[in-house]
Amino acid sequence: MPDGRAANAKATSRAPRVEEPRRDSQRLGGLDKEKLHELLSQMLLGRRFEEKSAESYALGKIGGFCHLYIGQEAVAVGAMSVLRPDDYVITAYREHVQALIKGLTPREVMAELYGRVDGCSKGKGGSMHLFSAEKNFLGGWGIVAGQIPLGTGVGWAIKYRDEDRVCLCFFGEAAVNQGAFHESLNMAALWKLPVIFLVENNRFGMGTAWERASSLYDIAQKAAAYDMPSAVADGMDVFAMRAAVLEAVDRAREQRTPTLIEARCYRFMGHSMSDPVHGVYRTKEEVEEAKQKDPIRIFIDQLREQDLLDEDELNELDARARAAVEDAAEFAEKSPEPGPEELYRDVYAQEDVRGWLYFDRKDRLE
Amino acid sequence: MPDGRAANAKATSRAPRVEEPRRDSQRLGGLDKEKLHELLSQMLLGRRFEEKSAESYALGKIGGFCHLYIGQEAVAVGAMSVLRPDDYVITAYREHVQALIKGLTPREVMAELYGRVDGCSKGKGGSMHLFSAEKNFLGGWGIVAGQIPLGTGVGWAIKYRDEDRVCLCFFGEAAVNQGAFHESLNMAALWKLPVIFLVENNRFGMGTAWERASSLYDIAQKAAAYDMPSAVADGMDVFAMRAAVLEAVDRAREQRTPTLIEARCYRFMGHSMSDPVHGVYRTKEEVEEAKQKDPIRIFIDQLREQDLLDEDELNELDARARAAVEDAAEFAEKSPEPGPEELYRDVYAQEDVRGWLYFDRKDRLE
Amino acid sequence: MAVMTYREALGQALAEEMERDPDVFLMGEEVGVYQGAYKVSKGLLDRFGELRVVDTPITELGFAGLGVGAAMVGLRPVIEFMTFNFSLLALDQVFNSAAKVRYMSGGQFKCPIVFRGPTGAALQLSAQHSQALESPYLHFPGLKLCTPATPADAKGLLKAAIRDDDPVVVMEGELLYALKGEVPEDRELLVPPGTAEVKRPGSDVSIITHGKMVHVALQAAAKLEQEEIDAEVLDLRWLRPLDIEAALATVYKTNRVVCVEEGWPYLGVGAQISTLIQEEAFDYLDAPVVRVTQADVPMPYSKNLEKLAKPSVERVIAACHKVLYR
Amino acid sequence: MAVMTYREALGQALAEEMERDPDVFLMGEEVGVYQGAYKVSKGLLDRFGELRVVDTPITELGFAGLGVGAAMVGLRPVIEFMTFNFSLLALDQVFNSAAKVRYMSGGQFKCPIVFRGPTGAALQLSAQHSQALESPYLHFPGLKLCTPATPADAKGLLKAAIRDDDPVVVMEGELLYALKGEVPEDRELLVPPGTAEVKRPGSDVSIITHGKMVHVALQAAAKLEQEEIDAEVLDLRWLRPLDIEAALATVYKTNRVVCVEEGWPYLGVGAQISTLIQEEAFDYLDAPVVRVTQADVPMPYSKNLEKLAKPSVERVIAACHKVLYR
Ligand SMILES: Cc1ncc(C[n+]2csc(CCOP(=O)(O)OP(=O)(O)O)c2C)c(N)n1
Ligand SMILES: Cc1ncc(C[n+]2csc(CCOP(=O)(O)OP(=O)(O)O)c2C)c(N)n1
Ligand SMILES: [Mg+2]
Ligand SMILES: [Mg+2]
Repeated sequence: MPDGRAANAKATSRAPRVEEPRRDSQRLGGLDKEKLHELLSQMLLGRRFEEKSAESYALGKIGGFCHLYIGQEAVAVGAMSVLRPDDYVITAYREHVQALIKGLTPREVMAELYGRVDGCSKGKGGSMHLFSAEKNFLGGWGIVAGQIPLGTGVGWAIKYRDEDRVCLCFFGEAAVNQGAFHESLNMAALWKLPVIFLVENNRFGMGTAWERASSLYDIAQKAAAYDMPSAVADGMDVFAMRAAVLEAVDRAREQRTPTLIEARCYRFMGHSMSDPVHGVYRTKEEVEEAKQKDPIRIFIDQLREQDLLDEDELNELDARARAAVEDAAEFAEKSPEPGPEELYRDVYAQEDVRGWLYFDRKDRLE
Repeated sequence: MPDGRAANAKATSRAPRVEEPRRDSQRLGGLDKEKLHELLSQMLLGRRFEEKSAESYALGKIGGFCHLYIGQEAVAVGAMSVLRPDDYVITAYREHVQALIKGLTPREVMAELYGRVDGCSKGKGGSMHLFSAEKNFLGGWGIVAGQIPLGTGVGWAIKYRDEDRVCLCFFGEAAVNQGAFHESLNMAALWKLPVIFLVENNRFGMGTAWERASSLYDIAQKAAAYDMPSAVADGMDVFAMRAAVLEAVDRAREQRTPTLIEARCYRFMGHSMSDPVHGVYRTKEEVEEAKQKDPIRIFIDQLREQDLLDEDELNELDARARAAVEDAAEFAEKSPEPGPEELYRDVYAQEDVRGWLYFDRKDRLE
Repeated sequence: MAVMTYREALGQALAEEMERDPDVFLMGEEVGVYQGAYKVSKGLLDRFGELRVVDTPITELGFAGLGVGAAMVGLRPVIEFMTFNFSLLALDQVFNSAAKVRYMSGGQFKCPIVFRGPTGAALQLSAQHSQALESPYLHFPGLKLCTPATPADAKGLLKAAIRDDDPVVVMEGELLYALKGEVPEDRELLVPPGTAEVKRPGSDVSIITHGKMVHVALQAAAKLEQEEIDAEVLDLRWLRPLDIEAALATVYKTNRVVCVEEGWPYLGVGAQISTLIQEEAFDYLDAPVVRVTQADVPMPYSKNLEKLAKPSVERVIAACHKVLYR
Repeated sequence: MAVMTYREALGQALAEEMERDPDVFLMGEEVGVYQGAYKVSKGLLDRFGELRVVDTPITELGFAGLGVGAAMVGLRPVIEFMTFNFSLLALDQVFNSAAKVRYMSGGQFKCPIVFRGPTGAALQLSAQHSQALESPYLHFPGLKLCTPATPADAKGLLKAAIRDDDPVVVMEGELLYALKGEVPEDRELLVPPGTAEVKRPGSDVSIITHGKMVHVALQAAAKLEQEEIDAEVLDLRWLRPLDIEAALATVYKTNRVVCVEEGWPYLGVGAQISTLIQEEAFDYLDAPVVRVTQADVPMPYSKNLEKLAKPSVERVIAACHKVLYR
């Protein structure tokens, strides 16, 4: 058990700002250099992938809504670092990075963003709906809080089958106000389901600051309404995330107790590609100040302080991330669009059944 | 201000049973005999009305779902005794007694149950949908928790118009698990709306005991998730109810702060007329034991102890209640059924508009 | 063949499928200790235990979504809505999760879930408790939907629904639960998707209907017989997939169609059937299709208004007369 | 006449009605500080303050219900759904409270509320964000529904909706917000319930449509003109109440009908229109009504599949050819 595991997990101050991460060597606790570099690689891959997505979006190669994760990488990387491959992850539409960490290849994710047939969802889902049955990555959902009952159901299935897996269910802080959150947490606590409810409190739901949307600032405190354990963690710090989630995962595996974790982080980009980074609902200064606490920068500094990373290694890791992303974009570019035969495929198990399943098909196939 | 006003309001023990009401003279606090007799009359009227409803239901004069309030009278009588006529009340389908206390006549309520044109809702609503615009009685709703957002909206309107009215919103404990509860309490607390959310915890939602439906026993505690004041009150004791609600009403009028109040009570009858009183989900013994704490009996004892009620007075009050109910039933019996012209009335403001509003009317009128 | 009620047939279907497949479980309000609000699940809790017969809090959105999540990872939930009226709270999870997950995931995740419970009016339950909700459910591709009218179909349809790899909505009838009928003992009794059934053959006019209204149609047909009008009653059974061949076959046979349904007229099932017939068999119609539906108003409570509002045997007969120009 | 965008016309309608009547307020996600997700409410927060332009938490069920409660006691809320897709969470309050309270209370409580926002697909927003939801809303009596296609109609319909004493659903088009057009400055510009408009007169074939599809129909009509086919385009504007006389008038004129809509086919608007025409003007039809709809599948993300799934000018032209037997 890493020493720092519960560090920060109980801080429930009403601080509106992300806390200054404490830098003590213990918080690299227990992880060897290889593992640490792997985590850094994930963060870099996530960052580079998102930068590339922004670029491709600007060029019109990606369409629709596209929500970037830049600034929040420590949350997913830290949290998911304590999972086993057979654990489930489910999340919302801001999920490129979670998908990558769960083991989807940059190629299949980028191809999905490009709407191509080699995309993880065959080009039918797009940026908001990444899925991988093989990797236990359950999406990719677009209705705010919609994934919370689903994640609870995955927890139910784990209990039903008496497995020791867990389901890590991510959602934004704005999803907390939805009824689905309340209903799910009650069921999970009542029935003791192994679900970790991980709130990414990036301070905003689109243009609405959390304090303008909730009468109570401390999200973790809401767990008390369900008699559920909870924690607050610094979402800009991989180790704090890791510690908080590890504790919850252990509890879930061993006692099937769910946990609510609030990760305090910050969204560096606009809500989606069509939303300016600052201006309407937050100032440029606020964003700039938050960016001083870039989670990747912080992580790199932590590694450096302990002599666990030198400049060459960093360059090498970053170069690899960039290369993977470039490769992904090239792959996506070359991947064909799904053929017209895909239009009516995957709606039902069968393409059609005796009688009619589709009520326009004949016309369209004429 | 009655002395006992906050009595019992903070007891948040995890006791599964209704607490033994404390009998101290202070709790008749401040109310003169006339007022006390009025409250007793309301309780007796409620009880006799429900007994008559059961009788009429058995005779097939009342149809559909019919949910009786017997055993819970102290909740509504105590709570509503601190309201002004211009305050609003909204509740669920178990609302005959609330309607009567709010000033609807036994005649119009009974006629509604009988489905007659002189019913308060013209026979269109029935037992579950009693309304009176004149008396600020807003129904009468059949979807569990559906009235909670509505009551919140009434609170919004009060604030919008800068009035000092309040909205008292009743619901059963099982409604607490609905998302609508969570969404409403957050908005009410966030925007400071003068709504009193009054949970009638009668221990069961149909056949489901509260502890089988919620991971947290103490309902009032759930208010903490919204940073909202809360209280628990003995729902078998008019004075405890009065005290808890008075405090909340004052706070709502003066500061527009909402409050969540849990009234611990017990349903003496089956969930609805088709549900046996005991057998499947609770034992006969349990019900018999609970009936020992009949709120009317308790209230009468309290009055007697203070020499505020003698046998003759009681008989007289009860005789009046019975007479009113008999009169109501006779009236209902004689009231005509709504005519066929009522079928398409009250769907829209107009009976029809240029173009078509109804898509079958012509056929039916042929 | 055993004679049993519609409720017992549903219970038998559940029990048999739960025995056959350990992944099948039943979840909903009052399905366990209370034995089901309408006693469909009577005895199942005792037989299968708390993990497979699960009483939920009143949280329709939550437990519908829970079911979908469980289905995504391989279970086969049967989610009971106490009535479909309450499912309005859960539609987001039905329409946006269950109906779309297969498509959005490019076919990776299937969602073998059943949503079941009574639809339509019982007696004097008034506006919020009397809605026949086939229409909104049918609009969304990704769902299948069936509506058993008899005990045998109740068993066969529910079993087929549970075995189906897609989300299936099974809409029952509260007033049908006590209906008795012969039910084959066959554990493999399945009414596969898209199979309608002629419940009464006839040659003069076709009454196309489903669910509870099958019985209204049969009563009307019996009365019409006295006037020497020979009505055919087609029970669609599945509304999606729809047995369009069966619908057309009866049109070809009688050239006159009356559609009967419990729900509202505007964008009701009959509107779609009528349109389909027009599209596919325009030249075979000797008269415009006539629809019999609930009055286009919220259901009133009072007994006489409710009666006026519901589709009735008399109204079906009148409609048959109309298409026969009598 | 001023030239303005559809978005500005909606904003103007809101501003004028809020000025006229202090009981009117706007509530929804991002309507205030953010100036509206699609900037419809730009400037309104500054002008009318926080009590009348209200940013909500993401709680569609909650704030829809809040609006209904406020309307019951005399306010006139305009509730914005960021898109109607999210309103699936709120349907219980729309269908069970707003649409029924007048009836259930025997006419004592009216519910003058507007639910508005964009319906239908924009570009590549995939399955959960691209739904045209007219059909489920239309099924429930108690609601009115309109779908502006032009800036002038946007103003006139929204103003009429706000002044109406019944709950009115105003379904806008995300891709229409930037559309420019002439809008009368008239503060009394009202398009009353049940008034359709012929957007292009013609004599050979009638294209009956509404909302965004009006523009697809007009483009198709322009192309058909080159083939010397003279198509009439009828914009229904109100789907409930429906201007049935206008629909019949165009049938009497051309005897050939194509229904075009953005939503799905099964129990879509076109099914109802087609049925009505069959019921009312069976003998005036020279060909079966043909419908053009979205493909009967959840909306795919990929650009080419999305294009295939949406109703298109080509498809409308083909449908016109079909009813003209060309
Ligand atoms: C039910 C629903 N309402 C509204 C939206 C539109 N919407 C998309 S994201 C979003 C903000 C969500 O914020 P949060 O949950 O904090 O997640 P974040 O975007 O910050 O990651 C909104 C309002 C939606 N997708 N679903
Ligand atoms: C949304 C919804 N789900 C289910 C029902 C069926 N139902 C009616 S009352 C009830 C129990 C409600 O219990 P509670 O809220 O405690 O109120 P009580 O009946 O005890 O007064 C249920 C499940 C309903 N009416 N609405
Ligand atoms: Mg956020
Ligand atoms: Mg209760």
